[in-house]
Amino acid sequence: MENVSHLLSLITFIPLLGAGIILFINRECPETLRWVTIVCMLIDFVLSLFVYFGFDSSIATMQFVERYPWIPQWGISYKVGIDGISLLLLMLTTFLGPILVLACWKDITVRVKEFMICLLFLQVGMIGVFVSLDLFLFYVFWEIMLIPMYLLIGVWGNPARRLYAAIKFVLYTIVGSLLMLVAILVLYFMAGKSTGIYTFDLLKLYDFAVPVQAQFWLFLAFFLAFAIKVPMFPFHTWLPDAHTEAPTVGSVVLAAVLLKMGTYGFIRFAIPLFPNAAVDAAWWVVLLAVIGIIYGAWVAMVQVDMKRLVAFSSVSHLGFVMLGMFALTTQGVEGSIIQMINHGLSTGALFLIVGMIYERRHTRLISEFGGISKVMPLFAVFFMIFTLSSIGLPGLNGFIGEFLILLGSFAKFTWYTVFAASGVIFAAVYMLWMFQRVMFGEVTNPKNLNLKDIDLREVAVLTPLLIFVVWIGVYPNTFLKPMEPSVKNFIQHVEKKRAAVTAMEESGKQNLPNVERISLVSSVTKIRAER
Amino acid sequence: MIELVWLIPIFPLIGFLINGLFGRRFSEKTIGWIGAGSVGASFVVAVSIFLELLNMAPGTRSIQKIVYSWIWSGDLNVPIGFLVDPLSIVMIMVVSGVGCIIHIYSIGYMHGEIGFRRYFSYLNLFVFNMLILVSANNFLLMFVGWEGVGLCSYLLIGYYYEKKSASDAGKKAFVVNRIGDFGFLLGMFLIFTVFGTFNYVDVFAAAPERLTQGGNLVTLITLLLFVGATGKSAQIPLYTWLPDAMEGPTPVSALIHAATMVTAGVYMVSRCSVMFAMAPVSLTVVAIIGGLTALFAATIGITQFDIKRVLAYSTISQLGFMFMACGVGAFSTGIFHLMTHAFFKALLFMAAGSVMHAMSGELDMRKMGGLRKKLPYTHWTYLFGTLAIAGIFPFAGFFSKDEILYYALQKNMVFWIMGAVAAVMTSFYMFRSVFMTFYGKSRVEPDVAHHLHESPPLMTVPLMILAFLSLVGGFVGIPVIEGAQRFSNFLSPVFAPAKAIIEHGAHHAGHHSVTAELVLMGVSLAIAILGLLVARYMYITSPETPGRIVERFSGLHRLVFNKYWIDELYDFLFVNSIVEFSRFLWKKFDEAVVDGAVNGVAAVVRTFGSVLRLLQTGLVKDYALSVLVGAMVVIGYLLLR
Amino acid sequence: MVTLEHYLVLSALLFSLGMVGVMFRRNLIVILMSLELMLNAVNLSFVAFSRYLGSIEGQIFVLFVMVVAAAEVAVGLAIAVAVFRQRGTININDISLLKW
Amino acid sequence: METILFYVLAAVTLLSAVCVVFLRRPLHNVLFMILTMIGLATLFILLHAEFLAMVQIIVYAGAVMVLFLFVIMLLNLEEISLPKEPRPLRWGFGVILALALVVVLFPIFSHFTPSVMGKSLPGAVGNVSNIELIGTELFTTYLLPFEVASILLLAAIIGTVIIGRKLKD
Repeated sequence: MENVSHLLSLITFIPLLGAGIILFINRECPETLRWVTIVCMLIDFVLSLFVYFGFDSSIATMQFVERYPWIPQWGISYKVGIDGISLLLLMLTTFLGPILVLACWKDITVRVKEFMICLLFLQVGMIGVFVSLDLFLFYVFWEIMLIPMYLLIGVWGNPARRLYAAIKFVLYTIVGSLLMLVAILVLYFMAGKSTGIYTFDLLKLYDFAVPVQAQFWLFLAFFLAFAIKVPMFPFHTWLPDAHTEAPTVGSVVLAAVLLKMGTYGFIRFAIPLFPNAAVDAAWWVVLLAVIGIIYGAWVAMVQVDMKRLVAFSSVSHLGFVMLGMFALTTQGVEGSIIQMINHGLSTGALFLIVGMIYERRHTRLISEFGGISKVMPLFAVFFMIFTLSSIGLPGLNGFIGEFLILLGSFAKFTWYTVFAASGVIFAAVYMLWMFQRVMFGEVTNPKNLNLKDIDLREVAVLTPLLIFVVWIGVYPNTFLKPMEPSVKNFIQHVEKKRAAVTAMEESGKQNLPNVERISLVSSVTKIRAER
Repeated sequence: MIELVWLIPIFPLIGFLINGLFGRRFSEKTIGWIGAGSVGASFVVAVSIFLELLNMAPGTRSIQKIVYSWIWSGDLNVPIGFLVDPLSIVMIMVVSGVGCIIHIYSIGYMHGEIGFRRYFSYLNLFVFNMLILVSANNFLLMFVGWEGVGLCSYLLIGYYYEKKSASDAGKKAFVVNRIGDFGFLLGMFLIFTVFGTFNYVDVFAAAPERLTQGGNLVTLITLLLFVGATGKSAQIPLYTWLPDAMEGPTPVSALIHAATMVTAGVYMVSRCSVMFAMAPVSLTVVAIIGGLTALFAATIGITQFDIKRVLAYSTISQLGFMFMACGVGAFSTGIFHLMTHAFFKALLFMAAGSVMHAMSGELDMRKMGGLRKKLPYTHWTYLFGTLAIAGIFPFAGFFSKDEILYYALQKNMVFWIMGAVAAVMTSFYMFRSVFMTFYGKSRVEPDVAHHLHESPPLMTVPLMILAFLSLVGGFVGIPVIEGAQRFSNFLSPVFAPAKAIIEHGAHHAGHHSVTAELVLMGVSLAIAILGLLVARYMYITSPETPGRIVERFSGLHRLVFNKYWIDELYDFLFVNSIVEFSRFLWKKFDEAVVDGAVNGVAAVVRTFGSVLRLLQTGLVKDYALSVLVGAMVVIGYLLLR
Repeated sequence: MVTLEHYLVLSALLFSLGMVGVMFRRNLIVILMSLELMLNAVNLSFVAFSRYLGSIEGQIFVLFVMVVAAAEVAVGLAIAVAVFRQRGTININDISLLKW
Repeated sequence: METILFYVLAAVTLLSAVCVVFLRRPLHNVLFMILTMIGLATLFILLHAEFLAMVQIIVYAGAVMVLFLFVIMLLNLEEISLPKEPRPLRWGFGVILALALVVVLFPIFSHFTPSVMGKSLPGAVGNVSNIELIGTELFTTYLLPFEVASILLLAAIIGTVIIGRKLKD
């Protein structure tokens, strides 16, 4: 069953190959650089289409699995594979690849070579995170993705506070991920000590029953790492800075894919590995999520900078995702996965749109604009549709995600869902208020008079996103069907393991006087002694 | 033909796509006729389905047509499906019929506007969403139409987007509707948790045994749904958006804010009649709110001078009547009044539109007067509309409003009083508007006066059609003569379960004597004429009396004229406080506290760093000393171990 | 008669004298010289041990120590010359640029 | 007789070492350093390490001290004799430090080589001469370190040349 197809490894490392090719291309001709990158991204996308159509959506187990021993002594293997949950996220990443390159065709003119290499490395990191099934491999890709993002914000951001924003972004993420690394190691040794085999393989670790007391701390560490990435309420302050200072493409990739790392991390690692802690901690996680929804919406309302507004709106949207996920009902989890895709599409598109205006007027202050829809009618149509999609208007994609999430979580957390649903109102308020101040009214500012409407390239960038926004809205089953078995399996696994651990705890209490304190050092020495 | 029910919404959608995508190349005429044609086509399909339905046995008149399964996640399976039953077919006919007439009217009215194409594509999109709303077979699809209609009203109100007031009004309408939809959404979640499905047929069939009669769960569901209805149909708490919605072009007000969208709330309440019947508490709440709104809006209507604002408040008040009808359990009467109201209110708005056209945009009644001679057709059609809405005998309004008062009386005296007072005020302010615009001496400025012209036939013909309908409309539901209640008989199978629950609940069966009914018809006719006479006295015979009354009750007048300062109250209570609080949240909390904490940690690390920096003095001697001390320590440790 | 302790005491004394020289003299050249002194003290103990243990390795090590000492002095003095030429002073406390 | 010779030589070496450290003028320091070197060479002879004594005198006294003299003359450090040591107290601290060092060093020696302690000077090691022994040992077991030493010296030479050369400004 394993090593049958090498598609996933190909998809992950083709951008790396592209980066290699780019190294040899002369710096002076950016056109060829861009063409090589976009071709490489397109190949990636085509391959991922093969994966999508080859994906058997009736079984819940991992597919396209590849497993090669990497560092056998420590049980680290290069293991990749996808199931219903990560399939869509993988498609989103590969789908956005070419769009990103097309979007920054004219935007990036300085140091094009390094930019393209950063973009390709970012792509490798992101795809790697979504496909890896080995905790160690996951952590490697998780760190790989940081550096290019830092460079994207730090080098090509707007010169005002880009360094502050870049460093803040990196530090925030690294603090979280270091805690996660510690948790991974503790889990690794704990599993090794009790089952005898030391391995980072995710599926084996799924079966290992972590004692409840330890589970809480490990979950907390994983929670912090992913909550920073999501970003959830108290850890979100890096997002507005990172977005306002990043170049257009940078903030699109940041919003569309990087934020999904956090939520994907929860659904793949944090909840299944520590189900007891996840379910016990569900109430305050959801509390933070709901606070995030309302807080994000309210603060977005009073922003003066368009990008910061959209950044805070993604805090609010991802609060929904977390609410749906921790409800642990089929609708809730499926809604959260679909909402991840929707957020990627609509917020990514919104950032592209803000980028387009920024390209023309070099400012993002809402007060600078007014009456743009008369000057740029086609642009107004696109902007309107994506605003409506991000408000969650039925018939477009936002509604499907939000409705499923609210429906799924209503049974479990009734009052939380009521407050979360009020977030839908505020979403309409801040988006429409911004849309009105930018697009409607007279053309007050003379500079806005002669803005030219969006050209063919920009239309080519936005139309694919538009197609999917409408497709998910009108016929979401194409996306809901593949994830159905995996989501059911995910929920059953969490229930089954939770029951198993609680049962073990009860029986454990009778005979073992106390759970022997597993000290890290002693187990490390034991390994060395073994070898 | 019923199989092709999905054609009804598809036609306007096709119209929208054609006008929206390729409209740039078409001339105004073609765009107009594509728009009107598509709505007309769905009207024709609707009528043919209506006829087919007629010759089916009354009991079996409820067919569902599933197109495809829209959302399928876990045990939730929401199909795109249409329900054809008497209630939905009536609504479809009203929407597409009046819609088609309004489309034809707006070809003439919008002639020469720059955004002609955009206007017609939005109008078609609106009719598409409205048809989805009324013909859906499950709550979720209705919610899709519900929000789609909200979106189109946002787009159409904000049609003149250069004007800030227009885009503000559009935004306000959307947000207030959204607040209503919030309640509707919560109601739907409750329904799903209780029933596990959204389909009407299954939900209403399972309602009696799943929900306890009069229990707080069913009351909660129905109240939440009613919150959605108040948002959409502009009842007491959430009505503030409708008067501002007059910023949009007049045909828009005619279609959306008179005939179709605002009636969505009444349709939803009557569709869920079974659940409402099971929750008497919410029924009374509906009736009370309906009555209060009718009364409250009528009082404001009296003092307004802008002709469209008068009609807007009259719409709110008439909707109040419809809700009161539903509240007292007379759902079919509510729908009947809805239909007749659609006819004459659309007529009134369009007539006001042609007056505005003639007066080149002037809306203030104080600058009008004596237009009778210049605008004969508009005058007569407007008069027909006013007679209908006031409830004068042969006109449609008389029958529907009288029926509502009749059932209100049966239910409770208070409702009848509220209805009667509101009826008096309705006829007063309607006739006031007629006399101020068409009769009396002309107060028109000279330059406006000289090019006063009657509207082209393209506008006056629709007016005449609607005038005829508002005359004939009432005969469908003549109360007294046996068998003449064709309208409510037609609707009875839909409301039979609800009526059964109410009868079962209500301890005394209403004595249905013919004489009482005749007396009541006389009383309501008298009410209407009373309003007419007072208006005639005030504005024809002695025009200065309104001035004197205003001085004597100046305080009261100012209060009512400024719409009880409700808008300002809402802004102060909700809008500004939330905006201020979020500004505080952003500036103080987000930047100071959270960011402060992060930067604080960085500062602490920096201070530690500078302390450590002092160790590096740069002098070789110190380094040598530290080497020596280190060596000594190591040796000491080795020795003493 | 002369035992190993005598030599060891002498080399310890010499070594500590060298250490004092390095620690407290401010002239770079003298520091280098006292460094040399310390190295010689070590040589002395090497030879003493090789003598008493009867094996020749000690003396060979002395040779290598000398190699190192010579190299070290050469480079040290070159630095001293360069520093003097650059900064005009040989006082060790003035040469304290290498700090943050 | 031998012990007397040892004490005399030890005293001479110690005194000159003290002068090297404590005298103010660098010239005196160099001269006394040469005296210490010679003292040590004699001690080596006492310990039957004749070859080392010769090498000590040639390399240390001859080359290294001459280098010091050369540098002192080159930089004519005489005129800029450094100001008087500011705080005599530091010298006191220095002496205490020295004694502490001796106290610490002594037990180490005894700890590691108990067998040898306290025995008197053994006789001469066989009839093979000292230099022959060193030669055979050096070029057999210690060949690699010997080669490495040569590379070290090469590096030192290059380093000195580069550091010392005059900047072409």
